[in-house]
Amino acid sequence: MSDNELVLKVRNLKKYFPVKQKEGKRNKKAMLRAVDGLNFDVKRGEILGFVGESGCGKSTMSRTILRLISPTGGKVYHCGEDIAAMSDEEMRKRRRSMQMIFQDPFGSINPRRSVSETIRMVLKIHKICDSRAEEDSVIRNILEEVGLTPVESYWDKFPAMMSGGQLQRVSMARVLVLKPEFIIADEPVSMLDVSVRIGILDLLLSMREKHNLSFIYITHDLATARYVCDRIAIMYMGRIVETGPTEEILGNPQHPYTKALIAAVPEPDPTREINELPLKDWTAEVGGEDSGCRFYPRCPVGIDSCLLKTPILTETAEGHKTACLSFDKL
Amino acid sequence: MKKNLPILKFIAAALFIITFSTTAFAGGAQESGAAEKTRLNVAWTAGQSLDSLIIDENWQYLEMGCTLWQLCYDQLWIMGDAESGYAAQPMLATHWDVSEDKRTWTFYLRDDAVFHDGTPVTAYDVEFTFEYLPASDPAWDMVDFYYESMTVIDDYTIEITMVNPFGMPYPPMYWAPILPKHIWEPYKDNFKSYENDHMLGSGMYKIKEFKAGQYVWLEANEDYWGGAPGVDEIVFKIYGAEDTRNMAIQNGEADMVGYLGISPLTIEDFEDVEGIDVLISPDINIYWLNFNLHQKNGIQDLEVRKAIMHAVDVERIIEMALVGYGEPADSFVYKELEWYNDDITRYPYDAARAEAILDAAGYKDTDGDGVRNEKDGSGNMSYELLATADVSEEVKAATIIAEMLGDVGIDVQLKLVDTDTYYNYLYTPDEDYFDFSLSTEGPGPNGEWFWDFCRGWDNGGAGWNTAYYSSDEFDTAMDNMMASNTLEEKNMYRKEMQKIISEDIPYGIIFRKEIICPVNTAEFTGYTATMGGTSNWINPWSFLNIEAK
Amino acid sequence: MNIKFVARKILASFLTLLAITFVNFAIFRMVPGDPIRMMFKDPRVSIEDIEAMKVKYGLDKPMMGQYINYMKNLAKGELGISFWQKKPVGKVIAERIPRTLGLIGLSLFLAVVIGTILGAVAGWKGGSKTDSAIMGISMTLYSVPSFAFGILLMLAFAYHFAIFPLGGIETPASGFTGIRKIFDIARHMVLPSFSIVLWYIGQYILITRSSMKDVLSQPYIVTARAKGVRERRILTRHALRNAFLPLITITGVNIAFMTGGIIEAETVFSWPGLGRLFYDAVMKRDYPLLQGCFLVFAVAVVILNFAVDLLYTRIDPRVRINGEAVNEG
Amino acid sequence: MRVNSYKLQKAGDFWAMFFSHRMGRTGFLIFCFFIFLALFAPILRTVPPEISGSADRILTGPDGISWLGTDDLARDVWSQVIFGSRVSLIIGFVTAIITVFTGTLVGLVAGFKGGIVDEILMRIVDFFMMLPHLPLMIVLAAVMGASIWNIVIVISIVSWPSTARLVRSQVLSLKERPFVEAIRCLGANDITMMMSEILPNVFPVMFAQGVLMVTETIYAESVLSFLGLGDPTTISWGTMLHFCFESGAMARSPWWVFPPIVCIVSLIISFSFLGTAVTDILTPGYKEKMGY
Repeated sequence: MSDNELVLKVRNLKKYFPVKQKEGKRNKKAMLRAVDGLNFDVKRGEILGFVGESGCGKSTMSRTILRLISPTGGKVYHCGEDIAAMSDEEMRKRRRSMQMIFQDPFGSINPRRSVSETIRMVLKIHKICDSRAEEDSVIRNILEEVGLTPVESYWDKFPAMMSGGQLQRVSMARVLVLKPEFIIADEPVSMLDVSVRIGILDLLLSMREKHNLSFIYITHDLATARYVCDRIAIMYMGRIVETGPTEEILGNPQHPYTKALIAAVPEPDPTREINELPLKDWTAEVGGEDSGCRFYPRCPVGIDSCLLKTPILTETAEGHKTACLSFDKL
Repeated sequence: MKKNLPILKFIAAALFIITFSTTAFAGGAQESGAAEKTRLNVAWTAGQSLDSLIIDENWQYLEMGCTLWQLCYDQLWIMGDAESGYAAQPMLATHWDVSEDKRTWTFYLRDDAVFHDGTPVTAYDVEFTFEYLPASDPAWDMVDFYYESMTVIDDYTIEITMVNPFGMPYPPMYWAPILPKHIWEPYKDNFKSYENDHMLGSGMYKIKEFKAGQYVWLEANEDYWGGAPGVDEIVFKIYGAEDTRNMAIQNGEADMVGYLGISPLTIEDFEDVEGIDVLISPDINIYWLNFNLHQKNGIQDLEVRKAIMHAVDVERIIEMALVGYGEPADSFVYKELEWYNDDITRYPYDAARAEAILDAAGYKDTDGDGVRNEKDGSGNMSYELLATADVSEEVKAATIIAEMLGDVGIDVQLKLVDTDTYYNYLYTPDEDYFDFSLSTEGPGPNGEWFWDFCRGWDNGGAGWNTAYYSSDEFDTAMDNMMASNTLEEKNMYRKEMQKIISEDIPYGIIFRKEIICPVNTAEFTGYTATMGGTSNWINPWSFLNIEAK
Repeated sequence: MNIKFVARKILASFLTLLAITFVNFAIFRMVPGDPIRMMFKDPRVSIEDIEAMKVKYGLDKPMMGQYINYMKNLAKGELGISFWQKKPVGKVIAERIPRTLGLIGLSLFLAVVIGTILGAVAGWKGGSKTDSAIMGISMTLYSVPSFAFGILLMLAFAYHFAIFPLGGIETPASGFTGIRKIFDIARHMVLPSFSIVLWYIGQYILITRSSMKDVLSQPYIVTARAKGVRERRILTRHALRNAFLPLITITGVNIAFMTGGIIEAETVFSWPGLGRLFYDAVMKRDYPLLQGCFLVFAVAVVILNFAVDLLYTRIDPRVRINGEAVNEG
Repeated sequence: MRVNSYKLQKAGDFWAMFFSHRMGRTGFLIFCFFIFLALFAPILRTVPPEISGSADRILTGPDGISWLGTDDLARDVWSQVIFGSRVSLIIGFVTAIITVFTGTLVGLVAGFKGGIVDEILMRIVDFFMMLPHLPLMIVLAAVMGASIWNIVIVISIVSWPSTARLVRSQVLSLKERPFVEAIRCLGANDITMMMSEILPNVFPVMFAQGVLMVTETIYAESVLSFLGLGDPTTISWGTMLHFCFESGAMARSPWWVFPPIVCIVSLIISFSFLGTAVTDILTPGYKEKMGY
């Protein structure tokens, strides 16, 4: 596969945060390994889902990829170019093609700007249009595209007067107006009413169809991931523990953590027996050891060597990789 | 609220008890403690107060300094009051002789004078004083002390030879405290290194207690050679502001005010007060417009100065700024004195004439903005009038002068600064901080030092000469006056000098205030009003003559 | 108490002091005109005398040298010689400090006590008529300049009713000793301290009221009420204690502000303290003295701020979170 | 002060809440009264305030000719009061603008840039806040000389740090808000982010600070004038007081001393009221409590 087909290539991406930790009477400096050695590719037109509990490093990963925060180590290539090597100004321009939709539609839109002004602001930042009339027509088109119709009734509305679903459409509009190649959608529906979620997801999918966009779709919710994703990566404490095509992962999970996640999805059928995997109760400790499996303290099937050896992703089926030393024992 | 009320009540009650009990206690104590002695309370404002007894220029320039040392020390002779025609009066010196050339003066001291510690006052103390006091730092510097040699003839006789012929009608060596040699000897090279806490002299009063910024408590020197004074104690009290000081007089907390008297605006407040009389005397200070001839503008032009003098309505200044308590003046010499020249050039108020002079001299309003332009058309006649912001009357006078000059087309910007900055600017006319200023000084009847104001800069006159004035004619007249040794000759030159100044107008003399002093006449008599008020630097007489009724 | 925290505070205070000395040094080099010439009242002073004086005061050296000199003298506790009083500045100031401290102490005590009580009442009775009355009064008091209070008090109680003296710290030439002297001084203190108190009281009322209201809306007060704790106990045990915290901070922050009231009151009532000295030094353009007074004010503010910081950590457990284990919070 | 900008989307809401706030209304009325005086000063009184009158009208009490009496140069006190309101308001506003501008700039840069820039700027701010204000003002005024613009400068030097600190704390919290990150992600540069995203949300703090500064300036000017460090050549309330104290006739001319004090006090009160009202309205929960 040529680099051109790969919209995003992430290699050994790391982001550590320094934290203070108590040890007896003294403070010890330690590192919180929020993202710890990620490797993955995103193909053109593909939607890659990242699934994991909150705090597993999904959001840090997305911010690191977009260089909103700088990585501790590793490389991010966008269309074959290393974004870490770019100057601030180059990066600013590059943002036109790498975008993000945020989780909180209420907070991520400036409350002081109306819908049209919110989008116009983006046009102005990148100097996309030459005249105000042109801006108006671009804004009108994009609003129609994201389904905020009739456009006039939304034109002058302020964020506080709109619902979460509508705001998320505004968010999408202001991203799409830049005609990006690649978008990270960071839990775009988690704060919305269940009733409007499907609409947003459908919009996402139709955008993919229309513009051949690539997405990273971040969620903690397997159901929405299944609905939109081509491939899924399961994250646990900054590492990918299992990755593969969506149906393969959900239908044939290998990693104990994935199994736990799937088991935890509530079933609408009350009569059905819940196939629960007993995870140990454990509070994550920041820092931790360099080697060994991070899931070990909670793992129901862990073996001694899990403590010593860091599991690496190993292909178990076509495109299906798992990072577990004991998966074949299950 | 219910729970808190008692606390509030308690606080209120406590405060009430504290304040009123202290009031009653302290107030009552004061009366019983001080009843037997007669005490004269003199009220000063903080700005005039002496806050250290260290001998320095504050004894010469601060009003309270001038007054205080005259009470604690004796001088060789002092100037008489108005009744005596300001004639020299004996003090430590009972009489004096002068040689034919008016240069060698012999003073004969009284033999019954003793310092507060009992040591007799001798000619050696006088010699010591005049040798080291003018050399102290900064110098106690007066024309009176420019002597060539001093010889102590015996314990009570001293002969002093002056550099220039001196006097007529006054002897030299005026206005300096005679210091006890045995106390000051160790500090003779630096008088300021001695704290002088007791002001030990031979004067009529002794320091009982001195509190900087609060009060000075003087008690009578019972052993004074002239007999004990008429009151047992004098207390100089210091008040924060003029208003407070005035209230103190009205309340009976104080019996007279210091030096400068009260503002004429407040005179009505004292008129109806029982037991208070208001004494009014002509001021020792003379006010003038000080033209900076160093400025390269119209001020340099005599015609402009003439016009300005014509444009200033002195009567109105007196009416407005002094509420009528003042009189016009036209010379550095007081009208009362023999050598006042009646035949000088005067510039009566005449706005039309002022405008005519300016028009004729070519200062016309060429750009039509209502302000005249300089002769060469280089801009408006816009001048800065410097005045001190600290004296209300002077601010008002300057304001009115600016208004009046505005009426004849000269724009005047007031530059009101604090006194120290004012003098700093004034005494450096070559640095051009001002165009003209409202200035004042008090020459006193024995005002020989005053002519230095006009001594040309090129002729060694820098210093007092604040007008940057230079006239060979004047300098010659002044030298002649200094060298001459008869009163007639001196007076001839003095009149000539007045005439020259009135024609050249480096200084446009305009008015003289009146000093208003409210005094407690119910309990005391003997207040002596002279030129400059009931007490000032030439007049310690009130304190010497005061008596309890 | 956390040693590191204290050490950092000490270092910060020290650096501030250093910067203050520099500002203090620099401001007085900006003086227009020639301060040495101003020292000489006699204009005939010769150039040589001026130069000699410059050498004496070290003003002939370059700026940096002057600053080093200044710091050296400061380290020795020498603040120069007052132009006006001709005494060492340190000595002049030292004499005034206790008088000012007395006045500040009394005023602050009264202001805090009365202000806190009224403020607490207003906050407790939030929205009531009592509240609005106290609020209105305090905002008005807060808006009146301290010197205006001084003048009004003086006109009323020293002039018209003549209950209190017109000014000063004691009856001049009274010769009082012992208890009489103390009462005499107390009597002189009443009006100046009240002119300060009236002004500060407004501030303290406003602060206590708002922090009281803040505290009252906190969940733990609601909980306490729900549990049926008696109102008085809520007020004294829960509300007041926590409402005091911002009061201490504000006192700390406002210490810098407090010097103002002192200068005004001491000037109106010619209280011979540091404020009056400062005012006189300004009026007489006595730069060494002015410099010395300013330094004393600044140092006092830094030290008091430091003290308040320490006090605050003692009282508010949250500040100690980095220090020792917090169990009582 | 906590300010919640969510509640400020509609100007109309704000003003409606403002006018229903009793203090806001009162303060605004007093303020308007003074603005009216300042604007129409020449019409309200035809006597120019700086021209002296005739000698027989020196220090006369209020009468038909001079509604508030005359001063020691027979100048009309009423016209001085109304013309003085111009000077007082102008220096108040100019100082407020200077301090708020400087303070906001410093606070914005410090809060936004963070790191060493923040550290340095905040140490400077701390230092200035640590200096005793009135003594510093007095010293500066004494050193710089008496002029109305020097007073503006002096007060500005002393007052900007508190604004800087408040703005910085606002910026720090705003910086963490998602919409700021979002706009950065959309490609905005630092200047755009500061100016178009953060600054508008700091306006309420700036406004409140500006109001405070106006009052502090008027107050400080009166104190400096009282201490004899005001500008004696410009008529303001402070210089009126100054002349009154200097004349020595304060005790016998209440009509001269009270009007400027009353004006100073009521203008400060009006601004305190305005400030309190704005603070109340911007406090989270106020809107809900009042039922908007």
